[in-house]
Amino acid sequence: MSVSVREALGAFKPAAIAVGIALAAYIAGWVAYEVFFPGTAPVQPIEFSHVIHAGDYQIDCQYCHIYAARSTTAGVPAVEKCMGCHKVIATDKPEIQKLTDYWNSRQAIPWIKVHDLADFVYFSHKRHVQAEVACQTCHGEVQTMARIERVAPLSMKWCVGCHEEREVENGRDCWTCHK
Amino acid sequence: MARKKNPGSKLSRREFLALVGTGTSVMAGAGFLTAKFSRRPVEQLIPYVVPPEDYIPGVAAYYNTVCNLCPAGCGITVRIREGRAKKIEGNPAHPVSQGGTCALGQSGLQVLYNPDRLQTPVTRRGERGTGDFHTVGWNSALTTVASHLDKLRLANRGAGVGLLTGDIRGHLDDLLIQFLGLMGSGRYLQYAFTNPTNLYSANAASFDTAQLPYYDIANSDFLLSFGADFLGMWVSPVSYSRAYGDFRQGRREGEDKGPRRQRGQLVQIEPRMSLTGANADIWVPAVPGTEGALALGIAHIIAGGAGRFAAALAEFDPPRVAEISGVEASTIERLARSFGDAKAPLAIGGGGAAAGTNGVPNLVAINLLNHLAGNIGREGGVVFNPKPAFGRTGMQRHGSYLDLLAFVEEIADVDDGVLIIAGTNPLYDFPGDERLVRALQRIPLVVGLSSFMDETMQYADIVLPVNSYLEGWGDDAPEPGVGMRVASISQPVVAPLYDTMDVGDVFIRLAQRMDRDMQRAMPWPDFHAYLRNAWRRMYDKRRDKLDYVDFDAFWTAVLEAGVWGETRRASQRNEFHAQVDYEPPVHAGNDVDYPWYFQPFVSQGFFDGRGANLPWQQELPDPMTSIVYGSWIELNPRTANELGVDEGDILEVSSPAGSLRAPVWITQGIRPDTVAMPIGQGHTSFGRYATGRGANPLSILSAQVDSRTGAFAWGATRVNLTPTGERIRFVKTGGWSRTLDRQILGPRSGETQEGGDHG
Amino acid sequence: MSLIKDLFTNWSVWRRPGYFESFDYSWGMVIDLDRCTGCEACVVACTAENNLPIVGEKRFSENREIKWIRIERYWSGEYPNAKLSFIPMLCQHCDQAPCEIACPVSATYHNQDGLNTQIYNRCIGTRTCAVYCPYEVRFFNWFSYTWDAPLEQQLNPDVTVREKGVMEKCTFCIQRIREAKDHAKDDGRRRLREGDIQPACAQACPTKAIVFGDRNDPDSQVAQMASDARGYTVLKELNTSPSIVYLRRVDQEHV
Amino acid sequence: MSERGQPSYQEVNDAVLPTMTTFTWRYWTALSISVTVMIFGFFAPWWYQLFVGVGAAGMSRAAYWGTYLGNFIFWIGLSHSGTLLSAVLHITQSDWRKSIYRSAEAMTLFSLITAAFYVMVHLGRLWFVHWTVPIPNVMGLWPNFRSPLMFDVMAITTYLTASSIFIYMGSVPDFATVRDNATGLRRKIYAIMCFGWRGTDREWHRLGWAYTFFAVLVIPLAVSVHSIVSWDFALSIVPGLHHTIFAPYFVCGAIFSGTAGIVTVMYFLRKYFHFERYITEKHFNNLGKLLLLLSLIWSYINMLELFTGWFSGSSFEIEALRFKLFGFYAPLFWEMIAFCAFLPLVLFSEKIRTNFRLMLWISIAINIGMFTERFLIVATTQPRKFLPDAFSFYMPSLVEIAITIGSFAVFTTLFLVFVKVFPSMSMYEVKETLNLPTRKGART
Amino acid sequence: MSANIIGVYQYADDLLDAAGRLKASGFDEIELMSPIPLHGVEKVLGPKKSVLRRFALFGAIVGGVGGFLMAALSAIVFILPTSGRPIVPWPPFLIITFETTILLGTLATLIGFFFSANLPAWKDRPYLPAFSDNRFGVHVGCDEDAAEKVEKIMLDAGAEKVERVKT
Repeated sequence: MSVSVREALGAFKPAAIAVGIALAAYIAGWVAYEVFFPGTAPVQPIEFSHVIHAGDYQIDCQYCHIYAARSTTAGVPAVEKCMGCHKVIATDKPEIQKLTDYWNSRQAIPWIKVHDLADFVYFSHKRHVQAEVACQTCHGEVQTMARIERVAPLSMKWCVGCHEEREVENGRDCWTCHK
Repeated sequence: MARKKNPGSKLSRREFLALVGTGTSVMAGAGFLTAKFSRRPVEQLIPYVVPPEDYIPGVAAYYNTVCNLCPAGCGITVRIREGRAKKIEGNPAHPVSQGGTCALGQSGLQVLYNPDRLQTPVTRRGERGTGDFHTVGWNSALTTVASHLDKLRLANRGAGVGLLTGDIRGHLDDLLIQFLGLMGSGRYLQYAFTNPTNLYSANAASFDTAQLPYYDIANSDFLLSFGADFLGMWVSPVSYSRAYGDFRQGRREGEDKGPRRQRGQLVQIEPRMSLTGANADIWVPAVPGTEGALALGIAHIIAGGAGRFAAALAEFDPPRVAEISGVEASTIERLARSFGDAKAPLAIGGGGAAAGTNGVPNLVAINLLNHLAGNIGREGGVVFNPKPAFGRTGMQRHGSYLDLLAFVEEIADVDDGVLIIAGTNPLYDFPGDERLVRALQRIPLVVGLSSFMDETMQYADIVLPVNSYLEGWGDDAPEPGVGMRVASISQPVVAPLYDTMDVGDVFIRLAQRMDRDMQRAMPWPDFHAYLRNAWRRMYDKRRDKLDYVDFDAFWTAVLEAGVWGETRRASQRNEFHAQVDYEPPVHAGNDVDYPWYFQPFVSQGFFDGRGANLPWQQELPDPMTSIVYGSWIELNPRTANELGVDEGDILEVSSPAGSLRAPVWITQGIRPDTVAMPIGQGHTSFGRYATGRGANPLSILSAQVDSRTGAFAWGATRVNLTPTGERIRFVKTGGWSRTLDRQILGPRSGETQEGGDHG
Repeated sequence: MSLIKDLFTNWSVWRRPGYFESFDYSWGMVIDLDRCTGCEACVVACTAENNLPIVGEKRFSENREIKWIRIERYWSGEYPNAKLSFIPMLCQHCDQAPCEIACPVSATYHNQDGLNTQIYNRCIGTRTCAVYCPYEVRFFNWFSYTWDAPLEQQLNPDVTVREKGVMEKCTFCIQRIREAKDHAKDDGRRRLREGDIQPACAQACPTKAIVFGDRNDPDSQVAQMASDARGYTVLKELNTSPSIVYLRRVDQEHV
Repeated sequence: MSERGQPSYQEVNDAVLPTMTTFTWRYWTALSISVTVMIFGFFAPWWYQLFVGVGAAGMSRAAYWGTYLGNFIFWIGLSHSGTLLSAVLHITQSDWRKSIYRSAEAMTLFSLITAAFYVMVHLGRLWFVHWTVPIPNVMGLWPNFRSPLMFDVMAITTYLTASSIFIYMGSVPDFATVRDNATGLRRKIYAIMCFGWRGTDREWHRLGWAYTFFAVLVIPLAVSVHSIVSWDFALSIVPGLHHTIFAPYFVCGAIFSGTAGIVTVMYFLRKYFHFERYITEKHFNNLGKLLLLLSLIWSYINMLELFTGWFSGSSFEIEALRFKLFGFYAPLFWEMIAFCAFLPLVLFSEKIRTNFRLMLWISIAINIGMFTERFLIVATTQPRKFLPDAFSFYMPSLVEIAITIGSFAVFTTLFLVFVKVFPSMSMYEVKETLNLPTRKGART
Repeated sequence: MSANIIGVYQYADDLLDAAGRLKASGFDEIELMSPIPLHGVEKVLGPKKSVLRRFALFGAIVGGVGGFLMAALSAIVFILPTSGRPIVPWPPFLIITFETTILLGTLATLIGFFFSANLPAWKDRPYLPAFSDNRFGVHVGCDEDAAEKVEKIMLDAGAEKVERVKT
């Protein structure tokens, strides 16, 4: 007839172990998904490489993302834009042929959005470009990315933090970024 | 084949491992899946195949065009984002709207994006009126019509072709005339329930100019309005409202005139308080149809027995007028005095005053007041418009109710006649007599051009879907004019949503499908080209006066401005020469069986009913009652007591022509001997938002017409009311309608709010 | 630690009523009831600009309509001397707004432009602000509303479509203010000019009864009109100090 | 204490312990019924509401708060006698508390939990409720501690924690007793639950102190909690809610309904667990007096509220008052007055106070009245605020009614579980009230 | 190697008597066990004082200060002005302070209880189930050689029985 708590606890050891294992397994499964299917760097319909374009050939960002300085959206280049060069350049490459197919069938390329802000967020590329914020500040070292990857958390804290250190006018007012 | 174990034995090692294994993997799977499904769904970035030239995504573009939801012809500016119309705003440069809009005009977007729009041509399959249609291609639809017309034309029987439209102005009007001319037919009639036919002819009679003058309300200081709900939806509400603002409180800072000293005073004479009545300083409830007598009574006092009209006015001394109109003699004298003393008095007649069998005499009598006040062509008075920049005036285009009946019946009488109906819906806003329907039934081929399957289209054989006014080309010379010659172009602000085309295009395409000389006569590829040509001609005429390098520059400039024309107001004086006399109104139904005057009124949200399929208008609280989604009948509290009914009780409203049911709304703003109902609801076929909602007061009106013009006298019917015992709860925003002495409408005049922290 | 230091070093700032020494702009309105005819153009304009839902007859009958600006009507007198007065009622953007303290998550607060703002995506739907609001100008999304296609193509991309369970209200068309500031920056202007901004209601008003502007700027039209003798604020006794000044309708009995 | 002479320590154990282990068919039916009602009356409608939106409830413009908050106040109120009473009586060392306080505190706990449920049910976007918790987050945002609702969050969490500790610590020695009379797994569980309690002089001494501290802390807490709940309303400027009297009004009303609740619970414990020897006329008599006192205070404050409302002469207050007294919900108002102001007056007679059955009915009536009061507070004030044009009306929807009924089932279920886990009467404290077994005592 | 002796009594006064004698004869590791809190133990075994109150006080103070800081700092870390009130207003934050004071006060007291009452009993301790029912017991820890003496004292004081327990 013992009053020891530890001894009493002993009776629940197997159960505890079982639960522990199950939990571990659950977490492992979760992590596995994040590792094998990273949400931050999805596979795109065409293996477009910024390394070649922005890196090797030093093409200016706004040569393709034409609206960045004028509008809220930076703008994904129209298929026509791509074909402007790729009618002649590297036409033999399979990825380029994919592009050509899209163009011939007048289809838009269904790129997968990497930097996806919630609908209630108002973000203006124009303001940031005109404030001479480098694209890399938010988009990471794009010119080194064979496949675009999201490096910034794009969390509110992150945005506001930057606004603070740059002392943006009304940079902390909710309505500056929410709509 | 599970191995038998003696009960209570522990798991074997293998079983244990298996258990652990499965358990673990199941949990891992669960984790995997939760991770998968807890993630935000992937969004795609769809680029353009070819980048758009005319706009930048994410940046708004603004296009000027013309609103045609009502005949006023306001200039509007439409906000476009990513090629979609987002918002309609008034065009500040346009002399009619001057930057303002009305509720209906705002809802134009829902005409464009209406879920019930007709998307392809359809042809009738079942009986007429059953609404049983099936879709066909443009090609076959046009060919059918074209070949039919061609046959008639070659057989010189083109005269049997008739064209019935609503309000079509500008060069489209010319195009249609030309088309019919080529067909060898002159049968072209415009009919709109709200068209102020009587006002035209009254002005013709008084000042022999058949037009709607420009009422310079802004600069008037005493406004006497006989039934004209010019702040509601009468004729040109936005420009009148704009003027009213200045009439009350003078020009705003920074506008062309400084603030005025004298606040304009408004007196509204009408049996049922309209929106204008609510804003009036004095609301004078006169017996419906007796406004003329009242006007003459006032004239009698002003003229003071002298002048040209002494004889005619002699008998209209206040007591007699009071007895006719039910307005106390004292009030009449008061009004007369103030009208006489005012610097710039102005009398406007319309609405109920013009909607009796004696509409024209009433309006003439009211014109007399303006004449006596000597404000014709003067600032703050009645300014007559110069001849419009192009096109015919309403009087030439529009037919009265009788004209319409005759028109349709004639076409029905010629064998294989053709009736083309565009942009009007007579079967809705027509009195409850069967003649029109019967005539329609007899016409072999009825072609409809419309965006919606409305009541009239139900009787068409072929319905061709046309562009909404935001998708198509057109031009307009506003009517009533603004005292100067202006014109505006309406341009497509968005690409057509569906496979639709302009009315003009339809006829050009028809012509192209007909024989050679028809094609030669109408050579333009499309209506846009026609319009450009027309304007090029105008440009060429005035080239020396205009400083543009060439026509294209001019054209672009007009498109950008949305309006083009003079900026100086003409002041043309017309002499008043008409015989004034009072003609008592005739009402259908005797006052024993039908004790109450029945006054339908054009509702703020739906105009003549064309707004009823716009959800925003359905959810727009009626200004006077705040009721939405339904119709009602307005009773004076005394009337309600007589009938022993309360708010929401449903009444049977019966007239000599028919009967309907409507719930009671009790209001202080109506004569006890009068009941009123809003027009606009009670559609039998007008899309999901309008169909089968409320009742249509027009359907129980007897076919009374104006004695002079044959215009539909929609204010000349009497009704009887019988409670049905049923009741409903009104759907409305308003709760209580008394302030309970709370500081809501501000301190009483004279006092100011003490310690006001403002200013 | 630095925060704690901040707390005590700037104590006077944290104790200052209303926090702001002065607003950058203090957006305000003057509504001239002598001009207002109650035509309700403003109501539809607001609906169109701010993606207000079409709630349908049933919801409407349950008092669940959403109209950021509405026309209130008050009768006085009896027939035949009955009078009807209109007053447009919208969020008064009170400087001492009863609604603001109510929110447990600061979804509504007062910003540097003197606007009483509502952050839809922060709202958790306690509806306290609406209960505290004396003007009944806060509206709750009792359901998630949808638009019959293709009506949704009209929706304004600058304004979110609110989800169920979210409180919403008049924002003085803050998306237009933002856009105007954006353009001003493009033109290298530090401040907005009179007339840069017009809320949908003021813009639509055919009688120009609604005037919008910056009350900080003494020669702005609002500032001048607000000092009119007819000026008053609704329910002044509640001491909410609204940003909207009404000009009383002149009642002229003797014509 | 009881007419049949004192029970011995042994008898106390034998009276209480079996109530935890014996499962009668009556118990099972009660449990199954309440669980069913809980699921289909409470959780199912709630789920539906989460799915379609709060519009499933009858609230609308002007009446933005409805039955949910009414219930919320009611349950918070009900929670107010248990812990508070028990604490007060502990401080004042009145022995008669000892046989009833355990179940009273349980009542506190469970009605609090039910109340907490109602906060959730009320929310428009429950899935963001964690934003009201002050924890660092990716938004870098914090709750607004200036909001009365945050007072609520803090107060209720504190109250919940404190009173659960209070009831648990009070039961530790009894858990030990259970342990010593149990076998197998059950024994092990209780061995853990009682932390290996042995009843040494040291443990007793510390527990005594700790318990006193808890009591001292809980009393002001309990008072603050309902004051804060009242401020949710009083801090608004809504006519009929914006009253300085509200805090005392609520607190007193809370204790009132709570005490009535105890009487109800006591009746059933006594009847079905056969605690006749421990729960006696004395208890009912004392509680009866308390009820009487509270009812008098309550009526007084109510009169004050009405009077000030009328005397203010402001159109707002008077309209609100008029609607409350003579409007659509007037019958409910007068029912409340009848049940809470007039009915309790019969408690002046000791005969009635000591009549168990009558006390049961009276206590139930009082709680019906109090529930009505809470409903009226939300239903009659908001629809009559400031702008007559915005006047509206509030009528609960089926969902709200279902959830209201369901919540009682939630409470009952929790309680039914409780009586099997906790000794529903504190054994050691009852023993304390008996004479200490001494040789002297034995000799005489 | 020490011994643990438990004496079981039916009567409380016997127990106290026994405790007194044991104390007198120089044993200080004495525990009394009873189903109810016994009064007058201090008289026999000398006064007890516990750190409990300090815990409570400390917890309350920490709670108070912490609560106010939480409110104040979270208000200034992201400034959202409301209703023309200061960012750090007194009345609301005092309420928060009050609540947290109580909360941490209670929790600290709880910890203090466990600490000072030396619970939970992790290892096994000398105990007999009867002590939670209707028996009183005294437990003495002493050296092997003194055990006899202890038992004698206990029996003299009227113990029903005396037991030696392990640990």
